[in-house]
Amino acid sequence: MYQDVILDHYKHPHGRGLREGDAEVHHTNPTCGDEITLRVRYAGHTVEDVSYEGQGCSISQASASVLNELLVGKELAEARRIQESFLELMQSRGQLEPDDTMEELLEDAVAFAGVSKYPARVKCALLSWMAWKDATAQALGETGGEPSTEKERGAA
Amino acid sequence: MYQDVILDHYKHPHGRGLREGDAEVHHTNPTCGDEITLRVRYAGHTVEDVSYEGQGCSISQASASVLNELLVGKELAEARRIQESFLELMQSRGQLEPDDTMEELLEDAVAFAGVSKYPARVKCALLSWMAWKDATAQALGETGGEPSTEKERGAA
Amino acid sequence: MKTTGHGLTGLLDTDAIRKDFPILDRTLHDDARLVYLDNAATSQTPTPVLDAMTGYYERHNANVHRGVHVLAEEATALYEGARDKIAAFVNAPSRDEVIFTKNASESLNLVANMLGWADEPYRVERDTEIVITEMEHHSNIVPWQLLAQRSGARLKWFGLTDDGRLDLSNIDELITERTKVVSFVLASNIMGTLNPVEDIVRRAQEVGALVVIDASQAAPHMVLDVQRLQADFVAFTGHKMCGPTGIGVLWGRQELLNDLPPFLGGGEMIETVTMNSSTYAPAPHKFEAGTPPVAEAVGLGAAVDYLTGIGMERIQAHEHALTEYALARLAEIPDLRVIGPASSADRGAAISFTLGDIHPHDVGQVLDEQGIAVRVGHHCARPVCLRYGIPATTRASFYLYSTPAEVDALAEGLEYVRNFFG
Amino acid sequence: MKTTGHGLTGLLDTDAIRKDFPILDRTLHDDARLVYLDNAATSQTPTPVLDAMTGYYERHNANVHRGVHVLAEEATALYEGARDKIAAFVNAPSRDEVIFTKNASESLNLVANMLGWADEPYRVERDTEIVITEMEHHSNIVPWQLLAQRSGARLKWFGLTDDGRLDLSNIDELITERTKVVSFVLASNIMGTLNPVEDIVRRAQEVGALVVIDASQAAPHMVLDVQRLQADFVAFTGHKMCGPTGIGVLWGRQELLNDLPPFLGGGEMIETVTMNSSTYAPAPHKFEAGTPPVAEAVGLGAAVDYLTGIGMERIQAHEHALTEYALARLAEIPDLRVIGPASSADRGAAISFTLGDIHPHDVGQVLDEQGIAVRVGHHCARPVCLRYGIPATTRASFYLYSTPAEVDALAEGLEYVRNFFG
Ligand SMILES: Cc1ncc(COP(=O)(O)O)c(C=O)c1O
Ligand SMILES: Cc1ncc(COP(=O)(O)O)c(C=O)c1O
Repeated sequence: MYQDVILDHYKHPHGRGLREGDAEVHHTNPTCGDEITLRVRYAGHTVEDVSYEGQGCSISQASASVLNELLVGKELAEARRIQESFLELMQSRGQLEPDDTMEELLEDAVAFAGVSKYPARVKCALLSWMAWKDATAQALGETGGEPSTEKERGAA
Repeated sequence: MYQDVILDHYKHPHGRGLREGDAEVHHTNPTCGDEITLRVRYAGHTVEDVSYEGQGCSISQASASVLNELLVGKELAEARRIQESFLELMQSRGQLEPDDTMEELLEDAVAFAGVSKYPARVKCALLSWMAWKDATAQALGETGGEPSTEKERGAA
Repeated sequence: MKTTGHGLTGLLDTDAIRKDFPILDRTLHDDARLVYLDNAATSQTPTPVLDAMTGYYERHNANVHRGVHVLAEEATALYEGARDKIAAFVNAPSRDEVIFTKNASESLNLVANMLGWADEPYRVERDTEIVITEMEHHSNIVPWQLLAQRSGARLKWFGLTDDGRLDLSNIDELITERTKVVSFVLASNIMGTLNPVEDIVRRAQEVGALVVIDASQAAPHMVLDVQRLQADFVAFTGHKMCGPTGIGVLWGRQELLNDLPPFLGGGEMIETVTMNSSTYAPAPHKFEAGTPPVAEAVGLGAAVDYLTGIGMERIQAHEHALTEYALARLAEIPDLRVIGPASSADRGAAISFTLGDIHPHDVGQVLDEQGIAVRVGHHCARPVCLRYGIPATTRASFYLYSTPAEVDALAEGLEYVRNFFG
Repeated sequence: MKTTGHGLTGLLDTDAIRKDFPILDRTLHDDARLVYLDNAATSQTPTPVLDAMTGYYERHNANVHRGVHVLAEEATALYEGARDKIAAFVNAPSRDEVIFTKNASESLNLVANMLGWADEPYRVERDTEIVITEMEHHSNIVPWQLLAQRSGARLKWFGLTDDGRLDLSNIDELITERTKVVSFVLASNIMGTLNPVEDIVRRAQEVGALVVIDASQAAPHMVLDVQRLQADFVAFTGHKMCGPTGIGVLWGRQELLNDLPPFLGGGEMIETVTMNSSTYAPAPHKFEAGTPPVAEAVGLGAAVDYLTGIGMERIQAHEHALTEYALARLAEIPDLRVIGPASSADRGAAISFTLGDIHPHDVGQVLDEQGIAVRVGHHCARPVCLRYGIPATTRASFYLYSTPAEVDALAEGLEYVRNFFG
């Protein structure tokens, strides 16, 4: 599950730090204490910046870095396609073999395919993506968005 | 468990019916709905009569009949020895082989030895004996006595 | 001419089925072969269910949820997989509506407690009413008595007709605008009666009362479809449906489970905890405090697979044929009085009866000496005995492995009992 | 020079013991041998326990109590025999003080609910206080939060010292004349801390407060003597002590159990029922509504036999030696910080730690790839994480089958984790 690409992003995150934005959200995963504060800035329908601060496991950190790398500069429609494709991959329980289209769309993010086999870690990988979706909805004045916390199920 | 002696007492009970007494008690066994109303009459320290009415299984009916046969006419001390011996036998879980003394003391009541192997039925056999003990305590102005109902544990 | 079991139609291949139940080969009292007719109390457990549980312990055992190690993931997948199976078995709209409890009694208490602590409009309190019936199992009486005592609400109930059915004649006076909840048994454990769900649900919905169905004696024996029942809650228990002890189920409508407060607090049911306050996980976890019955859920999942492998319709047809035959055989025994519906229409496979004035304890004991296991007593439904003026009954109850030969054994055993005490 | 496991004294013959636990032979991820260090979450289940349960189902299964047939009598004897074994295991003055529940969480909720519905002098209500500690498992926090919310009572708690112990310095202000109940953990599941029972009990007795002890992490690992503890209630759970899931225990003092009201209502817990009212059976049955976890009780009885066959003192000595060794090995790992007592004094066999700023999820996952099963997260004791300013910990916890070689595997695994993320 720890592909070199993931470790690389974890050790050398892209675009980390909070910069100016149109909207800010704070998402947490109470299961493991992962947290992210994320801001988006739009120029028209172009993703101009995604900046973030957070703490958490390598998967959640690397995933935020990959998100920054992938989405900044993209048109919103394209960014959403990427987000949906990543979501599909992460919910595949290891059953989905990324095809060429997906690989082209997701670039480094296909490295997370292995994570989808680990239900406990999927929400780590999705934390920043859900935050981005939520922040984007806020920035664009849409209602709704994802609930702001993943639900937890405790065990001894 | 259904010795001929027991069946005999069940079909032809001794001393059944309520006659005059010094004290009356009503005991029930909520598990199976067995009930007995029992009166004792004393002449000094002699058991002059034990009269009873009730409904219930053959074991509880036969046991009351045996009680009447055994205790009426006895001195209280002797009657109590019989009651205690019967209690001991019934609580023996089939482990006790009645010896000569016990057989002499309990007469027909030794036929209940087999019942002691069936925990669910022991309280049927003891119902009238507990009622007698309680009634006697009342008649003689003693305090206490057994609680008036056996406790129940229900199951589907 | 005596009624015989030859030519009964709709029977299962019990020779094959009985091979899955090792206990049915037991002999008792030295040489009597076990004739197990106490299925309404608990069913026997087939080998595939035992193997599933042993396999769980021998290969996958771990505490569920949130573990990152392989065993924890496997255990979680098995536990949650069992939830999927139960959801499919009762046709639940969502798997998240299936709550695992320890038995049907806990399921029913859970509902009663949720309603006692709920906000409006669900809260049961002074000046509101709870409606049950006179044929409930104690597990669907006492929780409501406790709730009534503790909340000040009033407890009311449907009475019974002479032939063991609910008396619905006063339904409109019983279920009123004050009624918050109506709770009743789908199949009576003492009389076998199948109750008219639709009539009661319709009236409850008219007045906006919640409906709780005790399906403990239905889930093992027929297709249970919570959507068709249109109830709000449905409770049943594992050990009566080829599953293990230690597990029960409460199905509840999603929006109710979201709105209602938790019952037991602890690990597994929380979202986040500080010393000052806690928030709760979404259902079903909100209602599953502590380490759940993991192996038992795995066992119940295997039981449901086993039952559906045979087919619930076929099981019901088998039991129906046996019940019809048994009612006919019992009708031939002098002084035998069936307590409950005398015909096999709208009736499950539990038959209660009295035999002259021979006490049920004696009936049961002498049958036991012949290897025949029946239950005697009030069957945790004492109000039914009071209603019919009897101290207790003898009850024979069938399941998918029961045979016409066992019905014959029962009938012959009862003749022997009569002669024995005659 | 590295610390080594050679020459540790007091160890059990783990080669022999491990043969009883088939799961310990499992390999994971193709070829890694399972190193199971998640015993504080759940223990593994030895063959004698599995055999006892399977044997129960294959030969004796029936619903307990009041049956007159052989199976019902055997099942009842086995179930009640298990109660005798548990009573002996905890040195209970009477077998009737042992209540079977579904897990420790239910046991603790049972007490909280009894006290909420009790009469004076036990009733927890407005203007009374409940005292717990900051190191409780959520199962000993949330029930009291619910009780406080619902009754209007005030919840207070002992804080923690920097080295993972209870801060008793303000005990006299915490436990006051208003305190109705003090509930605390005997052995912390997250930090391993063993708490000073005597000091707390003495103060509670001074003010007449009841004492509840959560012994979930103590019962599996040491001699538990409820008389010596002098508590009023003691709770523990089957699955952590070589027993099955689906069963827990509440021990309570007889006169309290007699005086306190029931919790769940239903079959088995009643004396007599009419539609208008019911009376309750004496303890323990008053608190055991519905069909109990019969097979699970049989399994827990077998587990207790298994543990006492080895000897609780010897198990404790074994774990103590391992813990001491593990603490020494872990101290050699740079950036590793133990959360909880750093020495093995007054300490159980659960060790929590952080490793630099590598997130516990990553630690656990990379250990898992080597076959090493530990738990990561807040271990249902989130207030402890908040107290020490960390999001989560990694926890290794030992049991009677754990070996020095497994401690070595853990230490080496952690070195590998450091390099992996370094
Ligand atoms: C200290 C402590 N208390 C209570 C519990 C709850 O036990 P269960 O989950 O079996 O109810 C646990 C374990 O999860 C525990 O470690
Ligand atoms: C109709 C009915 N309801 C509820 C119950 C209670 O089930 P359990 O004892 O498993 O809680 C039973 C069986 O005992 C039953 O027959």
